[in-house]
Amino acid sequence: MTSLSLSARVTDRDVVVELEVAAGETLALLGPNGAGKSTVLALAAGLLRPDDGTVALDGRVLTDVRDGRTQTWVPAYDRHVATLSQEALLLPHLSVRANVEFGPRAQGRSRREARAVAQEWLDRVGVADLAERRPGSLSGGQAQRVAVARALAAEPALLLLDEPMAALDAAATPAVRETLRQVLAEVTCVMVTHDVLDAALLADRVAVVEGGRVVEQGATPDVLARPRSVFGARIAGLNLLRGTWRHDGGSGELVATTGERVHGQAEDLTPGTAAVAVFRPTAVSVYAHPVHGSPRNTFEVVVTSVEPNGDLVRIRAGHLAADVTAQAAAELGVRPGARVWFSVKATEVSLHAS
Amino acid sequence: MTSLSLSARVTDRDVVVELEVAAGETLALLGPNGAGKSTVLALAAGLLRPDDGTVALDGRVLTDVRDGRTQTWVPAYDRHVATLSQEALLLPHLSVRANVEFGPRAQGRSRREARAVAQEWLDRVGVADLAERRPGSLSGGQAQRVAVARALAAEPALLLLDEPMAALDAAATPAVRETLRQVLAEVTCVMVTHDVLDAALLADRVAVVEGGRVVEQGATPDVLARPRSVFGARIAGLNLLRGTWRHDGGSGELVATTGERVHGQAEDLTPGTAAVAVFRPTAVSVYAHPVHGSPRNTFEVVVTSVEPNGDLVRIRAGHLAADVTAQAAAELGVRPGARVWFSVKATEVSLHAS
Amino acid sequence: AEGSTTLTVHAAASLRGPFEELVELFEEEHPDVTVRLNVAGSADLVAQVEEGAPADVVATADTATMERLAADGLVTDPTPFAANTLVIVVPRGNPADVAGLRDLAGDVDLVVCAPQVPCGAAAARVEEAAGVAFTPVSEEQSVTDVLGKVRAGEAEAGLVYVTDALSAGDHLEVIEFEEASEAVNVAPVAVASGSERPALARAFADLVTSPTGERVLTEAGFRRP
Amino acid sequence: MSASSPGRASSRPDSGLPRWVWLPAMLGALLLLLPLLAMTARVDWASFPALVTSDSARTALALSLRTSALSTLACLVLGVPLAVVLARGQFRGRSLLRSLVMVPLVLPPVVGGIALLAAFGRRGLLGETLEVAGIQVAFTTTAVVLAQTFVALPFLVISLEGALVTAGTRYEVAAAGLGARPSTVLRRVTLPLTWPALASGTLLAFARALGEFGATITFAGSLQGVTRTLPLEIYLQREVDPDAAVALSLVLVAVAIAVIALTRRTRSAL
Amino acid sequence: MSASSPGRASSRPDSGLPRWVWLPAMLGALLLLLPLLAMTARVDWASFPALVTSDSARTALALSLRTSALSTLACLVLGVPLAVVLARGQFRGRSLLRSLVMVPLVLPPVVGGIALLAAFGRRGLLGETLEVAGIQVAFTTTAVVLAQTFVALPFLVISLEGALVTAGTRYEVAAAGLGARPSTVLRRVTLPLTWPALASGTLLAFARALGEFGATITFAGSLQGVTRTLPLEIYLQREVDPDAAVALSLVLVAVAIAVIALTRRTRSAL
Ligand SMILES: Nc1ncnc2c1ncn2[C@@H]1O[C@H](COP(=O)(O)OP(=O)(O)OP(=O)(O)O)[C@@H](O)[C@H]1O
Ligand SMILES: Nc1ncnc2c1ncn2[C@@H]1O[C@H](COP(=O)(O)OP(=O)(O)OP(=O)(O)O)[C@@H](O)[C@H]1O
Ligand code: MOO
Ligand SMILES: [Mg+2]
Ligand SMILES: [Mg+2]
Repeated sequence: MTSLSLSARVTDRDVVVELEVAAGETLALLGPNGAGKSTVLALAAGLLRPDDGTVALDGRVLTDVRDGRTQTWVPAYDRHVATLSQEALLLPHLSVRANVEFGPRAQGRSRREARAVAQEWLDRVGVADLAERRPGSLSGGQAQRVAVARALAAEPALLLLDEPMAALDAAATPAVRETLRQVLAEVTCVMVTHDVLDAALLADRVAVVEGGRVVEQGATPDVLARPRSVFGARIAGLNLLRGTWRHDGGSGELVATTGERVHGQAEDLTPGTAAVAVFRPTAVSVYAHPVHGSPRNTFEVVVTSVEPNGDLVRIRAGHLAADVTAQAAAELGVRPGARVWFSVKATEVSLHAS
Repeated sequence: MTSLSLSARVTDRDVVVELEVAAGETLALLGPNGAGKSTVLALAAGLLRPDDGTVALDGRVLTDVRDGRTQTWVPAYDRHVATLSQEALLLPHLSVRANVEFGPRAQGRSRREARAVAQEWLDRVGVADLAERRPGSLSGGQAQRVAVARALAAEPALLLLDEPMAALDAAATPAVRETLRQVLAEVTCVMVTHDVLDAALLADRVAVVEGGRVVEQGATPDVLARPRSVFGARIAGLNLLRGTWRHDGGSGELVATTGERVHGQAEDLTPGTAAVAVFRPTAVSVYAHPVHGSPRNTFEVVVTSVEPNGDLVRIRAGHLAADVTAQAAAELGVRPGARVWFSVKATEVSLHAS
Repeated sequence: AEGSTTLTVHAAASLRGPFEELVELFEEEHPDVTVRLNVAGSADLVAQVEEGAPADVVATADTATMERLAADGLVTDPTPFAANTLVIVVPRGNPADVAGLRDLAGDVDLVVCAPQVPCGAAAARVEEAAGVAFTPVSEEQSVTDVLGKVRAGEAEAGLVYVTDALSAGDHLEVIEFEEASEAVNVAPVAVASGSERPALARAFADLVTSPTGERVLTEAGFRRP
Repeated sequence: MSASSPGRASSRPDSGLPRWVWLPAMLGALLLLLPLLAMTARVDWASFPALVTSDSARTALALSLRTSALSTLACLVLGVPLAVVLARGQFRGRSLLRSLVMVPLVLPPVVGGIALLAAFGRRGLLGETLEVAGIQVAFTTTAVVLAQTFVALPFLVISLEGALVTAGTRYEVAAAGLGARPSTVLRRVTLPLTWPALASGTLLAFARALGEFGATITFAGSLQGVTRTLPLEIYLQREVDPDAAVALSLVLVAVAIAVIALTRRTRSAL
Repeated sequence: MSASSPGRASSRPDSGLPRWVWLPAMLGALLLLLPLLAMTARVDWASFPALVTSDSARTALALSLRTSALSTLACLVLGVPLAVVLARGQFRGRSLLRSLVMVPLVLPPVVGGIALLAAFGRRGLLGETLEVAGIQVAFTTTAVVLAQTFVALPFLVISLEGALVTAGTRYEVAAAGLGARPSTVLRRVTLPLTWPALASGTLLAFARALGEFGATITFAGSLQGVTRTLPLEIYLQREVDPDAAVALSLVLVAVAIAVIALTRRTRSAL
């Protein structure tokens, strides 16, 4: 059930990509500056014509260029693809509210309906108090939040996000991220991000782009936990545990399919539903003996590999990894086959529904 | 030895601020979206005339408006103030190299000198391979890096940075941050950032802006470690330890003025120089007994206070703090006066010169 | 008052003054008729009638232009009704001390009409008759332009129709000269072939050539043809 | 867009002007203003009211205003779509069309009149067709409107097309992504965004129509109350009463200034 | 700027055009093109070469090209500073000055000629001053250049000023922050950034100067080789040989189209 399928070559940017996104799925594009991430979005949005390639959305061919000759070219307005880029691009002559109402109105919904939809999104993104302002009098971050509300109110068939949270303040980011997470569960989405946490929390799959090529792609846990690409390895290597959320008594825990019980910073999770726990290997402490202290999560594991990772040492134990300094690794004397305890604080673990 | 002194009221944005920045100092402005951070920069750059207020740089009055009447107004070109905003604003008709050469050339330096300065900055920011390109053919992050090089090559008396790293990829951020850190040591700078780590690593002092007012300001360690403002508390509360960098044998350590020895992720530090160690309270594990494991840093402390912090509990012990879940706090039974061991992995500690 | 019948009269720009008066007289005599007067340079008039402008009566400033219409069969029976002669005009104060035609050949900023337009053709004839050679600083498009330059003091002398000189009033000084009689421009009036009210058109043409018409034209400086 | 543009005019960010530019700038302004001033100085103010309120002057002014209003309307109806097509359409020969459409702007108006006669005159290209249809164009008020539209249309097209190109398609593309059909984009995004240029283009077209002389006299003739607009009246008055001509010219200058000032007001209001 | 504008023309992002705009757009184009076409159809091609290469025609064309080139130069020297001052200067009366400077654009050229006479004529405002200085303007080629500059200058100013306003001051402010003095900003930032508008403004001014008729005949007179430019020659030819007039008009149209096409080329090259 592929929703977006894109395969294109743009010669003068040295970009050759092939991507598929299933319906309702969110694909995160990671990669260094100039890798070609924005180029992929432009190709999907119909802002850039490839030298060769096709783009299809929900089975409908949007772009088809063969050997430089355009066979099919659906203009941007007919693609139902909304782009949210680093520039907010709010219509300067309309109020914030009218900007958010624009999508529903343009799609023929009544004034009343449009107003209701707009109000809902303004509330969810936390800018309802700015509704009557003109875009020109907003701060950078305020404008970006309104742009988020506007894109979501339009209910596009495909949502393209180009670093949508770069301009948000640190305190607002979690709220907006949570809003996006809820929305993205329903919509097909390609998201460019520089924040691996966004990828981990929002994306079902991740593609790493480097030098105009997709060097790696796969399910988010796989790519982030075991990146095979250079760039992936530099920024990712997260621990991800999938399982079911249980709530007995006090604080609830995730029971991983692999058996671990994980405590963490949970969002509103419903007991019994599927969930994922994410934490960085650098947050994992390694002990030669079991310890008791504040860390909620202690896993008894057998070391499968010890390998250098930058100036640290990555200790792998099955599907879990811990990064420690070379000194610590030496002192602990870990080697494959050793039994150790991995410990991670609940405050370092993010939990979310999957 | 005040370099920048700014005191202004902008009525229609409800901004009333007063700030001083010493020569060579870097002030970080933190605050939620729409707080007035960009407004402060615009006032200093001469892009916005206050309804009332003065701006002086190195003793020279740049703006002086009293009761709406302008007494002094030095135009932007005569302020020696370079602004680096979220928009790169590279001159589109010049090559990347010519853009970076622009400042030195405009200030009358020879073609040869300008070229050398430009080359140096292009190298330091990591965009030397783009030197002959036109800005129009750069990706968002590439353009932003060139803008950094251009601003620094101009050697302004005051540097204003408005979220300069928002568009950088995660892998490039540390390198650019390090470059900025070296530069900022010499130049007077006001920097807007949403990343508390940038503030911790780059700024000497921090001001928190909320609702158009400076609600808190002071030395970075003080503000970040013990924020008194609502916004500050939500994003900061870092542990900061000042001391001297020592390097004996393997990996070096910071000997804090308060006695602790701290291992961490060190940049190029010279033994014997002053340094700061920064780590988040959520990264600190708390134990009722001494433990031995991968964490390099264990501090034996006496709890001074236990207070709720969001849905966590913050355990303070003198100048150090640890955030743990309520459950963990309950199990440990910490209360003021208790002796506990704070443990933090070296991978979670940033070390930098101060 | 707007009459039920409209008569369209085309007249050369130099005839505007007297023709407006004649139109008024005609409308008094024919209360149910409204006369529309189209005034433009003779060449424009000819072009417009050739292009099918509605026309009942046409009056041009010289016979040559009228002949172009007659040759195309667009008018019938052109009748001369007035004559116009050239005079010298100088700005008030006569800065170049022009006394007569001979002085124009000297070091005087003279403007005349270009030989292609009627008043220029007349000037050329005068030049020949008097045996002098003008060295004009400009050969203007129309009498109006000559008058304008002299009035503005830009030129020190000009050759124009006496009627135009009169209408310019006391902004100019007028100097008459003998050879003027060698270059009389005769203005003809004719009924347009395409007229839908030939009788009425004839009546207007007759008014122009009648003693009343002659009186009005003489007041404006024209002479009998 | 947003945070970079400070709100108050007094605080418009600027990078300063080199001193020396003032000299040639003021010379240029002088070259343009001195003639208008000198002309004003020539007016005989005592007789001014009488001159400009004469029957023929009032008729001419009324006709001028009426025809200019009509041709401005025609310019809007034809010119806005034409500008949009030239700026946004993608078709072969677009840049040739763009050049051709600008020609009347630089054509001596009399030549324009000749060309209009060649097209719409009785013996013109469309003359017979029109005649069969019972439509007489030349030498009617319609001809005046046609002539004015011919010379004024490029003013509107050039203003709007330039603004459309400069404004770019970023906002339009954003709106399209939100599901707006092309007509919606045009109505709710393109035109509002280029409103200042549209307003100034419209008013320039109006002013140009108001001042039109050469094409009118050649193509429409000079019939009082039918085709004799104010500029034609001025031209004719010059023959008999140059003072009246100057006085009337001043009226035209005043109307032109009023119109342009209005443009600027409208433009800066946005 | 950077990432949002795809590099190739064929991939210009667009939001589509409503179908209906094509009808009025094509009507508008027709209104402008039909007359030119009809005029071309009238030309007697057999005699065309002889007509347009007659001595008087060649002299007039040469004079026209020479004077237009000179007045375009004058427009550049005076108009660029004027546009910069109007767009960037901050002084009282700026918007009034801006309106006044546009007046010649909408003035019937004959009225412009009257005004020029009032200012620079021998008895005009500056007449005596000039005469004392030994400068004779009337009936010289200088007068032609003056008249052409008067009518063409606003074209350059309006093009450039509009582009300056649209371009905004963001880049200039950035350059100033890097320490660039105002002259440097003007030379290295402002003018390069508005180069397309400057080029098209210059060439519009050239074309307008080339077509100038009314002000020239009123102010400068008409003497072969000295002041009789091509448009004057056309008007004069019409009195005796309308065919020649049409043929010469066509030459003028051809030069105008060439000039405008050149503008477009230059503009799109950037
Ligand atoms: N308009 C353009 N014309 C030509 N080349 C371009 C253009 N825009 C980008 N490029 C080049 O294409 C490559 C891919 O650029 P792209 O904008 O897709 O990068 P990105 O992955 O989005 O980077 P960033 O993280 O910096 O935004 C880069 O080498 C860039 O320099
Ligand atoms: N041009 C403007 N005109 C009027 N009000 C403005 C303008 N720009 C910003 N404001 C308002 O002034 C206040 C401060 O805005 P400012 O841009 O300084 O915020 P900021 O702290 O930079 O926010 P962000 O983190 O979102 O960039 C906000 O309430 C904003 O809505
Ligand atoms: O108006 Mo005339 O017919 O040139 O003297
Ligand atoms: Mg990008
Ligand atoms: Mg801001």
